[in-house]
Amino acid sequence: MRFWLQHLPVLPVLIPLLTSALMLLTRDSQRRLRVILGAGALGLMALTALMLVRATQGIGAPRWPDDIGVYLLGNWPAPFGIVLVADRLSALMLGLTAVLGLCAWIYATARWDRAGSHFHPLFLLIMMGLNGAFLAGDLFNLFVFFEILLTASYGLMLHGSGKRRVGAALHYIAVNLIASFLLLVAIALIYGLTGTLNLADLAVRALALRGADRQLFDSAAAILGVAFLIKAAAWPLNFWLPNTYSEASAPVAALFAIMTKVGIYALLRIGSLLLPAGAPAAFGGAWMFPAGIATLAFGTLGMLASTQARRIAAYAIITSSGTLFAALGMPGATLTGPALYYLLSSVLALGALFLLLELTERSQSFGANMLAITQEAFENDDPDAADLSGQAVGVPLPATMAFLGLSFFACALLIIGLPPLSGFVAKFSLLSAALRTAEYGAPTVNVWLLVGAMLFSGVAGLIALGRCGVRLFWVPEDLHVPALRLNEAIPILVLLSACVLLTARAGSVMAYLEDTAWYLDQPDRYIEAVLGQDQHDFPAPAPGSGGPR
Amino acid sequence: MTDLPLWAAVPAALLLVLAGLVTLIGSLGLLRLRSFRERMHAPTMGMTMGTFCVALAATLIASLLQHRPIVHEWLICLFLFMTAPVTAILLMQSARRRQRGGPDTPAKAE
Amino acid sequence: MEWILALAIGVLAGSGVWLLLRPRTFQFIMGLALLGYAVNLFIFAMGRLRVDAPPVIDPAWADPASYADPLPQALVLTAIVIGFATTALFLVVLLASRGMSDTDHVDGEEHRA
Amino acid sequence: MKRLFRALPLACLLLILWLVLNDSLSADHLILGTAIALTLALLTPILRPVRARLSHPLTAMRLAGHVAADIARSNRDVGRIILRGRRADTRPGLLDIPLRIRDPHGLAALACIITFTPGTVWAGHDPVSNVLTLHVLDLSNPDGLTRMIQDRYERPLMEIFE
Amino acid sequence: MLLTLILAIPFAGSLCASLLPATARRAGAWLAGGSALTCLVLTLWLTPEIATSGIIKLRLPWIPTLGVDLTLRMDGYAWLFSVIISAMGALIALYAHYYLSAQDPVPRFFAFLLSFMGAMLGVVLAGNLIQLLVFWELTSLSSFMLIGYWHHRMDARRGARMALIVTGTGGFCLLASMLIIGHIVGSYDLDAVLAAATAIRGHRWYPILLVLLALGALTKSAQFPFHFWLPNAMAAPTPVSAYLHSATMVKAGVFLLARFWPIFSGTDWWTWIIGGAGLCSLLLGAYAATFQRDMKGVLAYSTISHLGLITLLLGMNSRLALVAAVFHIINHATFKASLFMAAGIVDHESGTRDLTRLSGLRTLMPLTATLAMVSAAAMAGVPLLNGFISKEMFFAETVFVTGHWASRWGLPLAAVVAGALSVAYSLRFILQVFFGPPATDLPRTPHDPPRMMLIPCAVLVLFCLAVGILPGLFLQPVLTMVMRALLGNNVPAYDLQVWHGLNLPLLMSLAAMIAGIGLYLGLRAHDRRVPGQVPLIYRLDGRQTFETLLEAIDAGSARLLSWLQTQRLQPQVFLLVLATGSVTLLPLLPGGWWPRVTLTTPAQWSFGLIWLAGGACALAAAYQAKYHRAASLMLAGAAGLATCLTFAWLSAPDLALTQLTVEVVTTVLILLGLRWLPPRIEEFPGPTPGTTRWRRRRDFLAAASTGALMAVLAYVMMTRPPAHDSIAAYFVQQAWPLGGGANVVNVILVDFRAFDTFGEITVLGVVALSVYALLRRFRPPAETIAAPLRHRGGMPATFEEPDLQAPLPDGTLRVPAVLVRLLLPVSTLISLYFLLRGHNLPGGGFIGGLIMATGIILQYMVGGILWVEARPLIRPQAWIALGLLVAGAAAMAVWWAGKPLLASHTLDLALPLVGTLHLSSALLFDVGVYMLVVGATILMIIALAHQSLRLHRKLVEAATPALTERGP
Amino acid sequence: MSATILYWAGGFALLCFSLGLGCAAIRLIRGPGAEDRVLALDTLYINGMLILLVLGLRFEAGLYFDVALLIALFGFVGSSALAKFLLRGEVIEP
Ligand code: NA
Ligand code: NA
Repeated sequence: MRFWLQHLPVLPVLIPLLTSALMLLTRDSQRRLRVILGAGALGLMALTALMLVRATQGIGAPRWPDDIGVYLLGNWPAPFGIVLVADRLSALMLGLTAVLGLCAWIYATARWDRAGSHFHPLFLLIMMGLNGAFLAGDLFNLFVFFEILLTASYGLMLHGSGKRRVGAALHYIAVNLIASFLLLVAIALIYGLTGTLNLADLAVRALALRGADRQLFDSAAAILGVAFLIKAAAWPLNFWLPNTYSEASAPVAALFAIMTKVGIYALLRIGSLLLPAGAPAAFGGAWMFPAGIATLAFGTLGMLASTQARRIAAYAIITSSGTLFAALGMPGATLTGPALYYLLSSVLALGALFLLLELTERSQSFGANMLAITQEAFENDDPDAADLSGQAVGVPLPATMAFLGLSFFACALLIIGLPPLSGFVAKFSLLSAALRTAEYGAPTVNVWLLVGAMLFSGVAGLIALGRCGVRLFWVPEDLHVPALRLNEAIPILVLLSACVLLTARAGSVMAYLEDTAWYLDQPDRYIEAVLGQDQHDFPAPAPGSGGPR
Repeated sequence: MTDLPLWAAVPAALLLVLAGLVTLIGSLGLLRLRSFRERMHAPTMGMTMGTFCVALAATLIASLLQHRPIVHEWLICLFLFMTAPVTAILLMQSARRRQRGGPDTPAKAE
Repeated sequence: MEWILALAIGVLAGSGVWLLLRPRTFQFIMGLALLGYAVNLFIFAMGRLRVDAPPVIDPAWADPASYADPLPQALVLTAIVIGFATTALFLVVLLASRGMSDTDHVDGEEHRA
Repeated sequence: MKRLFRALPLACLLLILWLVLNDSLSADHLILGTAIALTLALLTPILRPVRARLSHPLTAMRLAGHVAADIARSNRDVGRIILRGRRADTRPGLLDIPLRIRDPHGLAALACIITFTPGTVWAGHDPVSNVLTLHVLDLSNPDGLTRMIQDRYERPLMEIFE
Repeated sequence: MLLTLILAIPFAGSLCASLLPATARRAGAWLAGGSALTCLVLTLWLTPEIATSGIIKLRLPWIPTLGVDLTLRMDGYAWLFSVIISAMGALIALYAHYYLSAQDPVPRFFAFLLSFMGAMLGVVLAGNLIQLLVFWELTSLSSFMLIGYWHHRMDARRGARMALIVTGTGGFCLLASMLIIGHIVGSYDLDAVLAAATAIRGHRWYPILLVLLALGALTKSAQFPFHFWLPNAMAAPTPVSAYLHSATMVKAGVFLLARFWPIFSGTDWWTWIIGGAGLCSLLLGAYAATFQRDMKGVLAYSTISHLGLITLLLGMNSRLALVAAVFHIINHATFKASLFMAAGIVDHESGTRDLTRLSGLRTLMPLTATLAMVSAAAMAGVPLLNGFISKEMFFAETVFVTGHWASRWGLPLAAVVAGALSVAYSLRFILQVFFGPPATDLPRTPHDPPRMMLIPCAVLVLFCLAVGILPGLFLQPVLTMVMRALLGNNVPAYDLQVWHGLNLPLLMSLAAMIAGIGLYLGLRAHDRRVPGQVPLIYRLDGRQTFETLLEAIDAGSARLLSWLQTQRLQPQVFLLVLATGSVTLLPLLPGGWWPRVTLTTPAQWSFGLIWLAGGACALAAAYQAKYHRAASLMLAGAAGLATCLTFAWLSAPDLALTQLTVEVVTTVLILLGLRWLPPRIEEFPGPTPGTTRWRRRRDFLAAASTGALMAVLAYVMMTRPPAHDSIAAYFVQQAWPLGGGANVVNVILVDFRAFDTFGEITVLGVVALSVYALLRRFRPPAETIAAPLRHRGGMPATFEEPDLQAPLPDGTLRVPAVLVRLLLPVSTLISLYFLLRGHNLPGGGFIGGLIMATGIILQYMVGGILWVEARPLIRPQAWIALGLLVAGAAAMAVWWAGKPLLASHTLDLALPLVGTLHLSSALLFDVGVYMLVVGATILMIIALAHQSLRLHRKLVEAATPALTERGP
Repeated sequence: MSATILYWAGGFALLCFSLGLGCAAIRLIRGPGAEDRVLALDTLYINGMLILLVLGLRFEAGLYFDVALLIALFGFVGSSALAKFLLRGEVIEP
């Protein structure tokens, strides 16, 4: 056990990688084997994430100085080698990814994993990319993990094929490829100016930059910021999002709920590290707040203007991004704790919503077009591809409609921010923290802007989701009860229960998140943990006692 | 380089100059010759004489500097020799097919 | 040499961006390729230019000043491979889109006058 | 055992290639090279069912000398034509040459020689009539060219490969 | 503890009810009634304690960091409401049991009803503002569900959504106001807030705070101008209307206003906003009620009016008015609920609620008629009924208004007018339904309902009578308790009596009564002519306006959205370029970064020439890409070659090698793709030439600026001295001693930064898998299918399966095949050469893998797919997997040596002859890279190439339909 | 002395090769036929390879040889794939 604990920070990357490699040794038709492998891997990832969350709180087995786990890859000391850093924020995001990923994956095993080749390996690899991005302590390594998660997301986005989906994927890929170029250019510039890639080291060296170097560094940071803003769906760089998210297959769209948050995570992470040197514009600096308000307004507008449920959900993603930008970029205030709470709540809720919407569409008579798309996904030219669409019909579960209706209701509450669920707690905590800034004599116009925008977005959500829910559940006369499988219902239930848990335990969760935020405000700890790290020399496992047999 | 005796440096230099000239003329042929089929012949100069000369010069210099025979530059000539027909055959076929019934039909040897 | 390389980067990037702004999928993919060259050269340039100083070291003489900066080179290698991969993927998506939508417009439909 | 024996020529060739590439005759390179060369030579027939049988190394060397000389001469000729440009009174054209050589490797070698000689390009080969079509930059002496190819290249190649 | 139970029981009941089977009607009713009664009993149990100690408080921590706890707090005021809510709840449960039909999903109804009851109890018991808000919104939500209970009806859906939007929006405003209060007071605790009244009133944000609070309260209580949702909510089943929309939920607004009365009242803002809204609602509601055709419509508007009355009282800034308001809250709850029940009975029994159709029911359902008449009389303010007393108190208050003459005269006048109207609509309600000739064309023949259904109504009527006759006995102590809870020790002196003597209010009452009767008689003609139409204001239809507004929001937002976003890729890319360019320039604008002391390498002519050619090719590639794809590909390839040469020239041999091999593979890949891309022929009339020209100029400018920017940045960076103590120095110094390799780049790739490499090969693998997966569902453009046939000069449209046994292909490819097959062992050897020496000299797994892959691709090119694949060859997917596993194994092997992942480990084997064999885990890692690169590259190429094969087989199949048989 | 001679000779050769590269680039840009372009690309590769060889001589570095070797071995792949595409309409046939 101790043996595994030593390597805890690297496991979230290794587990999915090796499992997907094993999967590739099996054939696409050996689905059961792949499912078993996937379940094992995702379960282990969830376990690892849990242990990391505990470890970064100072609970449990690996005790790290400052509760920050630094893993020196290749045993090269920072800043020369690559490090993985597990601090509270990373652990939190890993946990969120694990929960969301597990749910989306379970959902997919009902039928979507058979709508094309290689669903399972791709799914695990996107998880690997996400986990790696949250753990990366090195700028270029962050880029590499971004690429992994993006390429896997391209594959998953295309999963199921079909005209509209491919069209949406084309835009998605095009925009993200350009964003990748921007990342590369920015990273290169930063290396050229500071001579380092390690984030902690970068934070130290950025302090020393003067004059022209500083100007150029700011330019580079701006490019970096744009790249992250694209991924985080800031207006006006987010036009790719609505189509992408509404055309992706349900489990993929659900998993994508966390994709935009990776961009926000990167902004937050780098922004917090660069804070002592003066945060560049996009990283919690001058533009972030206005960009956030604009994004929030845009998302709200989109929700109002959309009639199709999935598009509403897609715009809700934008709204959540906007809220987070605005909160994180709020001048003169640190709303990080509540913002993280909001992030958790909105990712879980939106994930559940995307899963749910597909089930709901199945009950609609006017959802015939959706059915057609699904049919197209299963259409088969290829004699080798296993066509299992016939099996993919579940049995009607009791109280299906009540379950769907209540779940939709809960999702709507979470997204709108109505009581009693965590969406409300998130909104309330954000606003109350924002108001607190008025005490410090900060200009209150920003506070009012944030309050107004968030309340307005709530009202808009009420109008849009209300209409959507009424149309989905109340209007149709011939609402036929959809065939639902248990592994489609359970993930939704789990995600929503997680939100309920967030609500019920709001006090302790919020305290934890405030602590997380506090650590983010103390980049010195992170820097010291990374740069002050001695090379590991783990004691070798004693024969017969240490490693697993 | 300074260790190289003059008697070797001069021919090596001449070989380099020759290689440059031949290759340049060959490439110039791409511009000066009128039809594609004529142009097909021009670049071969660089591929053959140009490469030979450079390889010879390199062998000369490297062998003298390292006091042992260094021949690996000739691998390049070998590979060029082996691979040259592949493109040429396909390209010529393509050009012929495109101009089927064009100006020139094969002449017959007696 | 610096200005030549800078100009080269500029021309490649300009052509690439021009193509990215064009409406046809094939133009876009060529734009990606050209921009890829520009970006790779750009990253490489961040190590400053060195002629005749490849980073293959003589064990007896490991003075960093006498070798080209190896790190940008390693980064470019990664970037080249990733660029290759994404080009391949985009190509296939482009083909799939053309097959399904009967047009090679990036939007999957022609915008008529 | 028979397979191993048949693979030997190629293996030798590969071993030589390996040693030249590594520019070394040290023991580890010899051992590693032999291992790699033998493995590859044993695996190759899977994708290369037709094997070349080589003989008459002396003829081969003489042929190589001829080819080198011809290449040098053709380079001079073609260079002159290019430099003269319009003024050069050349008659480019196709030339059919009947062949006797049938061995594919021999034909391939002929193709290499012809392509590698400036002024001539392989323009087609009819497997039924075994007629080779060439494109020639300066077709002022078709008979001479035909004879040269038949006598100077084809015959030695037949000796070597058949 | 009891407080927790009071709150928990309804929710628990709701949960139980939701789990009941749809047919369990009786169980649902029992559950609801039982829960409500239990709550009532528990509340009453607490009465002595409230009466003595004033407040019972219970605190459960929830989010302590934000000052939000679950505080249950019961004082006299909350007690009153708890009693109303639970008692009404019990009665309604009984009533609803008989009201709902067998087709309705009854347990669901009771589940929602109970959850509403819990929410409402939560509102009144909340001791924390945020908690109050939570329950407040819950009441809106459960109301939404209850209004939409019969969701197959459009009016129900509309009404529900309207109520939700209006009250929900109000809730958001309330949230804002609570936040501000919390900000001012520093706490959300109700007691703390109540104690900070002066601070709140004096705060500069007081006006906005008040507005927000009022928005919350007024929307909830259906006050002007947000009253319109209430009549539309009448689509709900009548028990719901009786419970939520008369007795309890709509009272939440006035509950809140009264609760905060000590804090907020006493300012002009308060008077104008609250009093104004109340006055308007009072008059407007009464006026509209007079003309309604629907029984429930009359009641709904009268509810608006009576709530307006309460609001007006609250807005009058007088403590006695507050007493009157609270008193009327109680009274209105009793008589209005009983009226609703009566209306429901009529509807239930006769099948209609249309006042013009109903007539003379007095004889058919005498009991119902009696009950309805008493309650209606209470509503009209007939003496000896509770409505009379509260109305008297109201009149009295209006009389004592001081200040401007308009209010001094206007308010009493308005009061009389409203009174008259209420008399008129009450009269009309009773006379139209129960008197006159018996109706003949009713859907059903009505008769009195089961006794049990009448009991709730009767209980309420009895209460009206009791309070009306002996107000002091029944309500004086209660009211005192409530007032003490609200005002502390400032409770005004008042006296609840039927007879105060002949005074001005009594005269006003009389006047109103007479005027009301007159009004009823006068309006009968209008009623017969256009039944249900409200004169003068019938055009001001709240519902219509609301729906129009919503539609306008939809349409407007859609239009705005289409302005603010684009679905097209080109503008998106343009925006991206623009955004990036401008943010990059922004920090550079102040200038001063142009290099002065420059670091330069002497320029060389040849290098310049290479880029002259390369740049020209790049530009030409951009120019040709639209119509001449192959040409563009070649031109870009030339630029790639220039890049490769640059890398080599500038001391980066590894890059040159990689660039070269990637270039080759990319070319083949794109060519494979081009086969499925039919030639471009402009077939659609594009945008107008002018637009095109403008767009091109714009794009050109963007492209040129981007290029210039990148060139400038590159130049500035290149001529700047490198960062001192760059981490690169470490790599150069330690590559040999610690990394064990002379080629620093490779040591970085497989050792120092091997993790990046691991990630990067994963990317390659992922892409290969994605490409493969997508191509499994590939559908080629029709015109490309036979394209290669054209090239072969009109050969027949069927394809012959190639001869798999033929040693060499026939035709043009014969000679190339001989050469290329000879090349395979050579290229394999060279790939191994580059792989094995990578650590010390340029090369490595990538380059080796790409060389190997190219060798294999060449075999496919000359041999054809089937010929090559007829021979046992690699399974690319397995190679990808093995590559990852080998690299992973190399990375993890060191775990057993107690080192972290990817630490290098060397093994020196002493062998005879050779000496020591130096085996490094880094080399094994590189082998993994090699395998993956081979696998991924081949998989992509082959997946593309296989499309031709699939298509050929399809064509053959189509040509010979008889043979269409697929193998198993 | 030897160094100087060789330096200038190498420089001259480099100039010639890069001029040749320029000629090929012009043909590549001008076309007119696709075959012309393929041929020009092939020529570009040859010239590039020669440039690398001469650079290797000038800098006395064996590293350039590897790149040149690779061009010699695989420079033809791109052009022959293009040629086959022109000839047969697809690069890899069934
Ligand atoms: Na030739
Ligand atoms: Na290592």
